[in-house]
Amino acid sequence: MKTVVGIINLQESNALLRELAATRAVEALPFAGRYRVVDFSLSNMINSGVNSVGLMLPDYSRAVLDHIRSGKDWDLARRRDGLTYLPAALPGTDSRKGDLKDIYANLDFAELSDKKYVLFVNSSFVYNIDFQKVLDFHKANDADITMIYNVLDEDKEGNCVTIETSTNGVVTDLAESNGAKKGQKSVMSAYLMPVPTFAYIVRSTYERGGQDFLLDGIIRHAGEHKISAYEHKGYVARINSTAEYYKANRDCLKPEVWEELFMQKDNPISTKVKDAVPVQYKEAAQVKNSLIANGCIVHGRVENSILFRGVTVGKGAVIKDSILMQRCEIQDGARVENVIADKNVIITKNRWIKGSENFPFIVTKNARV
Amino acid sequence: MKTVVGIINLQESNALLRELAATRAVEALPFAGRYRVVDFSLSNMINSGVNSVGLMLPDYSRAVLDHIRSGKDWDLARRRDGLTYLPAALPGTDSRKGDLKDIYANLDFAELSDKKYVLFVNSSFVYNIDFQKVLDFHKANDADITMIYNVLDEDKEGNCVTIETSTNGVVTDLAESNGAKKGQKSVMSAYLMPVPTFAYIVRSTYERGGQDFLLDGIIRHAGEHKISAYEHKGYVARINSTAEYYKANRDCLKPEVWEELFMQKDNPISTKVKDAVPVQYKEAAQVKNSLIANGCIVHGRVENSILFRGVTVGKGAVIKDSILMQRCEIQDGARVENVIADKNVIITKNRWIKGSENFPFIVTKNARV
Amino acid sequence: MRKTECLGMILAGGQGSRLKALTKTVAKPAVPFGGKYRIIDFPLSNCVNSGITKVGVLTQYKPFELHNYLGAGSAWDLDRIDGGVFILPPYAREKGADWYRGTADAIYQNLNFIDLTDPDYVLILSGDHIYTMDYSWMLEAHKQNNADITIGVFEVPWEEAPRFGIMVTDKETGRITEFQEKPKDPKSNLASMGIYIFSKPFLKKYLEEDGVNENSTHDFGNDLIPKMLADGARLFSYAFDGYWKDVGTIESLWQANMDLLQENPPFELNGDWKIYSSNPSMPPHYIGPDGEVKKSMVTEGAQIFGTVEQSVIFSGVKIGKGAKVTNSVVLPFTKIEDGAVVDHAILAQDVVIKAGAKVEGKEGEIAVIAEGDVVG
Amino acid sequence: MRKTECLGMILAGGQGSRLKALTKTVAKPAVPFGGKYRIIDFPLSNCVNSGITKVGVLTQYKPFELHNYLGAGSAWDLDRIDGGVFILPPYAREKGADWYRGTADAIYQNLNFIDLTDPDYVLILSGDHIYTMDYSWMLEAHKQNNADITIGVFEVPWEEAPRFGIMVTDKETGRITEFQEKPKDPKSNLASMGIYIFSKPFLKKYLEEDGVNENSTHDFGNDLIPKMLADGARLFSYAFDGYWKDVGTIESLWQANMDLLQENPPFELNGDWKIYSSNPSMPPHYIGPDGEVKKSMVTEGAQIFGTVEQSVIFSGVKIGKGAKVTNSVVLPFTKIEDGAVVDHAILAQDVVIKAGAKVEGKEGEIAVIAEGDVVG
Repeated sequence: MKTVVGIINLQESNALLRELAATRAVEALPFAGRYRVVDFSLSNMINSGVNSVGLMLPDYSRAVLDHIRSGKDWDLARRRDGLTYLPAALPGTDSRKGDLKDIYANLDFAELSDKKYVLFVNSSFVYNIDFQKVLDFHKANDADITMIYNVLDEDKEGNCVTIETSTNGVVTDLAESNGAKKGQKSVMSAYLMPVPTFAYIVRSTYERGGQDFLLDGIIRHAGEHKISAYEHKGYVARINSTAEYYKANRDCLKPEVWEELFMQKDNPISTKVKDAVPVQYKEAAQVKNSLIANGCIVHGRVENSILFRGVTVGKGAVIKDSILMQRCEIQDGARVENVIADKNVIITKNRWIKGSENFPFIVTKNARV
Repeated sequence: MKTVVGIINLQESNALLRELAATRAVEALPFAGRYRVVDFSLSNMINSGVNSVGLMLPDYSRAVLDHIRSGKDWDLARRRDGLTYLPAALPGTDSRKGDLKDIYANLDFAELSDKKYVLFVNSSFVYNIDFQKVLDFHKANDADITMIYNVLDEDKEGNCVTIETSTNGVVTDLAESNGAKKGQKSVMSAYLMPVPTFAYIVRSTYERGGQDFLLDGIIRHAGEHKISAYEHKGYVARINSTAEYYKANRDCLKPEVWEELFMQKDNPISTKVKDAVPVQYKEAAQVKNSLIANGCIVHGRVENSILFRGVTVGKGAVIKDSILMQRCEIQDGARVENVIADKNVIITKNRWIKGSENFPFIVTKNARV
Repeated sequence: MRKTECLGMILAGGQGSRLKALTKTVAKPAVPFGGKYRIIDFPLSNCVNSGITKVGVLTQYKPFELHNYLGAGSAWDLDRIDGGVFILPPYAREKGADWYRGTADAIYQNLNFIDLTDPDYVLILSGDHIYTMDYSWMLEAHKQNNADITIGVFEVPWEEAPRFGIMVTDKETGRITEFQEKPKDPKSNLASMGIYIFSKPFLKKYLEEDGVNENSTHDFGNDLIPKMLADGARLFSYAFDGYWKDVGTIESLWQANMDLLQENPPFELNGDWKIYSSNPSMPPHYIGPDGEVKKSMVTEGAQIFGTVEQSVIFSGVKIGKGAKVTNSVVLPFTKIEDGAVVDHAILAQDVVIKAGAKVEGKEGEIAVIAEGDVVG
Repeated sequence: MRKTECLGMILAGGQGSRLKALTKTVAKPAVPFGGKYRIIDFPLSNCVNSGITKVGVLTQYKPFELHNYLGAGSAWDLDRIDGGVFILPPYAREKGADWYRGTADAIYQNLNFIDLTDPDYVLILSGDHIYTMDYSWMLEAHKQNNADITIGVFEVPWEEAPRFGIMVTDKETGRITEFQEKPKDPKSNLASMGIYIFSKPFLKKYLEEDGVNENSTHDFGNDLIPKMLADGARLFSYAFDGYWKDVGTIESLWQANMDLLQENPPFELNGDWKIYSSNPSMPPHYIGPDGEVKKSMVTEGAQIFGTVEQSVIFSGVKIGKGAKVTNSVVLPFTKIEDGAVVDHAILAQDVVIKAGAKVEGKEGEIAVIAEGDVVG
């Protein structure tokens, strides 16, 4: 993979995640108790041996910059290669929407690298993959472009790009639609292609008024290229809506998903290192089927939930089917069910709050309930 | 200085430096053969013992991000404290000009720190200072705000903020004017004050429509505070125009300035570390009164000039009174006088170019002459 | 290097033979403690939190894992341009090579390092005590007393005093008048904590004398302190009254772990006085549908399907269905299979307790399973 | 740790007694070279550039400055999460403590480290040679030959062959048929470069035998290679034809520095094959109004008011007005005052040559001034 330069696009739309992602990029969303969504893209790259990674910064970049810093925690703080930040095109220079103008503005990053291939990924997917296999597949198929997909194990809502392939893995149809059915092949927004192909697509599409890399750059010109599709058979979650976010987090409560995502010895998911003490379980603690991050103190009951760093659960408090982000405080006797609480939320004594399975109740940052 | 949080403002106007600073912040301008202007602010902070530094990013942030990364080269990559990037307020949320909206957007950085004082500096000044002395002075004077100034050793053009002080160092008058005379006290855009004072000035000024920290925040309300002024007696250069940039670079050719700025054992100016081989002087090399950075290869003549990393000077080539940035190539027999050449400029064989003392000829990045 | 006010020197060369099963592959200071820490995290974090940013770590016994753990010191914010952690193993010189012959000799052999950092004071610490302490106050006292050496002391019950080095002091001033090494008949109950602040020229003088003295055992307690007292030097005590534990034996190491599990622990891992540690990339721990965890500490990467009570569980530990772990300390990546029972035990790293097997110790006789062993 | 294909081990414990004046405070691999480098930068950079990212550095003699220089390896891009530089000094075990008794013993004592990194191949290097070499090609040859050990060899003039360890090889295949240590009557002019690639199980087997053999001097050249040949193992040579210099003597060190100053140097410091090095924060060097510099290398932080010709000038060096430095190597922070003359010399660090003083050697008799000395 030394011949591959990675680009991670953090410029995705976050319209469907408004409450959680209003002032941070989707990729900076906390996930599974201690991670952020972008950790998966970064870790997948480095675990696969991609040593040079460009990060296209979102509009709200402070959380991402603060999380990633030099990239040291992902082994990307290097003298040669390593991490490069690619800020968005200056506002005002171009009023077009879409990610293409930002890719265009940073095209020199890929072109001036000494690499042969670009691996371009959008980062709002959660999965653990070895991209080396994708490169091998790409070469074996002699493809112009290889895209990664998974077969849906249930129906999806929202924008989906689905493909059809011939038996040898060549893409025969490629379409964007609203929603997709179980069993369809859904594109995971990760593309591998030679640098000149990437540069040609970006440049020719942008200079003819295109706005979106996938729609305008690839789908509209699919006929010009030999596009292969690589199936990722493991766990995949897409985080495009609050419901998807809620579900993906709770999927991590399945031991097989937890192990596949996080406990692969050669493919660990790295994240920003923080000091936090081990979890302290007190006398009356009762915890079932939950993920608990360091720094928590648990006096009460926790079930089917995910607790991020530094959450405290008071005496007699009950947490069920909920996600509590960093430093939430659930005071004595409070009860919380089907809730997503953002950072630093305080649920005061004996207070009860409850959402429903598909519409979790969202408590915004720093709120005191 | 453990009680001080530093903020470095990279949001200054660069109107007067158009050719060199069109696509990078003034603070990212290469300086004195291997530095960038921002290195002085960062190094002064860390040498003085300021361990927590916020960096207000400019619009064109890629060069700055790439230069500073984690802050490791300035000893600012820490677990506790260290470097924090403060991106600009989102465009669109506020159409006001000036730096105040960005300071306001990042005010939590200072307020949530556990420090007592803010040291707020604009970074387009070159000097080597121990801020500990400023803090001692501030306390001894029991001031609300302490600003740092120097006494001009010659007339200045362009916007200047000058002050008058009583014998005990209290500011009695504070005014912005176009140009200032030798002997006047000129503010160096560095301010020390308690965090609450800083927060009060920023918040009250911004919320009443103010745009500029110095003009609207401090000058307009000077009467409300006891403002002290600390004189910095060493070398100071302000970089607000191409002429000032040219002069400040050439000042470094004076051994006493070179030693004061760069060779103080306890106050070294740090910069991004790069690998470059020692300079190779060949048979016919003739070099006088010049600063030559590593990675250069010199066959020809160099006088009163500054060569950045990786410049090559061909056989019979002559460089006089010029500043050549990274990787310029002056081919055999070429002649260059009173020139500022940006990165990667190539002056082809036997070509002559010449500017004048006050209006150096500027060759833009990647040009081939 | 720039001038240093106070240089820290941590003696981390000890084999820890009384912790045998836990020091098969690592030096004592690298033994894991408290769910995610190692013993040396405590003196190191104390140094950093006290503002001491140059620290020499003197190693000798199986130092590889310790060296690797310390790395450049970034976990403790000690990867500094001018400062940080300096690893000081024994070394060869023009005239031969010596192992460290005692605590004082270890420092003596590194006088060139001390000169290089040019400190006014040298703080000497052991790498095998669990406590949180602000050395800057002790340094302040040292300066105020105009002392040659200040020794940290800790009040122990009178009946335990015969197990310690005891300082007899002037009650008013704290000046040390007599030193009794493990006295049958103690005149005081102030035990030395093995924490010394020396004024540097004074230290250098005594070390240079001791270094060439063939009758010396080169130990601070045995040789140097008695000599300093005899010479009438200014020795002062500095009393510490927080939590302090020498974890040199299996029982005391176990007890110190259990102390963390009290409803109100005798010292805070969670407070402002941060204990820094190297953090692996591990997911939050998972507690299964039938898991039960009480009065315990559990860290990232663990998976618990059974019952845990009054225990400290390190990262990567897996506890199977129906397994029961009580009053125990389980070090990283150890597996306790379904239905196994572990009580009053310390299980080292990478141990496997097979399904249904039992490891049962009792208070005063803690069971220990050595690294990599398989039981049952 | 993850599995490693090829682990690098650099023998950096040598005192370098023939470089005496330059190794008063540092081990030979830490001796400065070429204006800003230290000797060990070459094998380390070769490793990194060859894709070898786990490297053990075996130290013994005065290792402090070397340890400090290496740090976490960030200068060589070796501060990696899974990999990097591992410093391996001698250490104590349960059963006592041994210094490294020879090159093979040093590796033998670190077999536990080698097992931990789990490599297929082990590359063993010296820390005192100047050269740039892509070890990945040599590894390729090792695999193709299905060799047990591959030894880097270098063609020397026949008259010099008696000074080296000489490999007699089969011309077709490169297989080594005989080894002659400093032979009076060499059968070949292929000298061993002290670069070995071993298949790991093979290395381990021979080291374990040699480690307990009391008649062995525990040296690869003296003991292991003859034994392997006698046993009929598959030893292959790998011929290197670039620039290679053993800088073990003052003359050869001086010569290697001078080699850099040729109009077309025999090897490139400036090319794609980067030599990494720790970079201090120093401004570009300054050449004064009357300075004259020709056929020389000068690095950052130097100030030159006098004349420099055919010399290598390190950082922080100051050369006064009218001073003349020719055919010399001047190490960091040395001051040459006004009017002084230095010719055919190596001046160590922090030397002062007083105004008007002279230090003059000649070819074959290079003058050397030791660290910190003042002349005149």
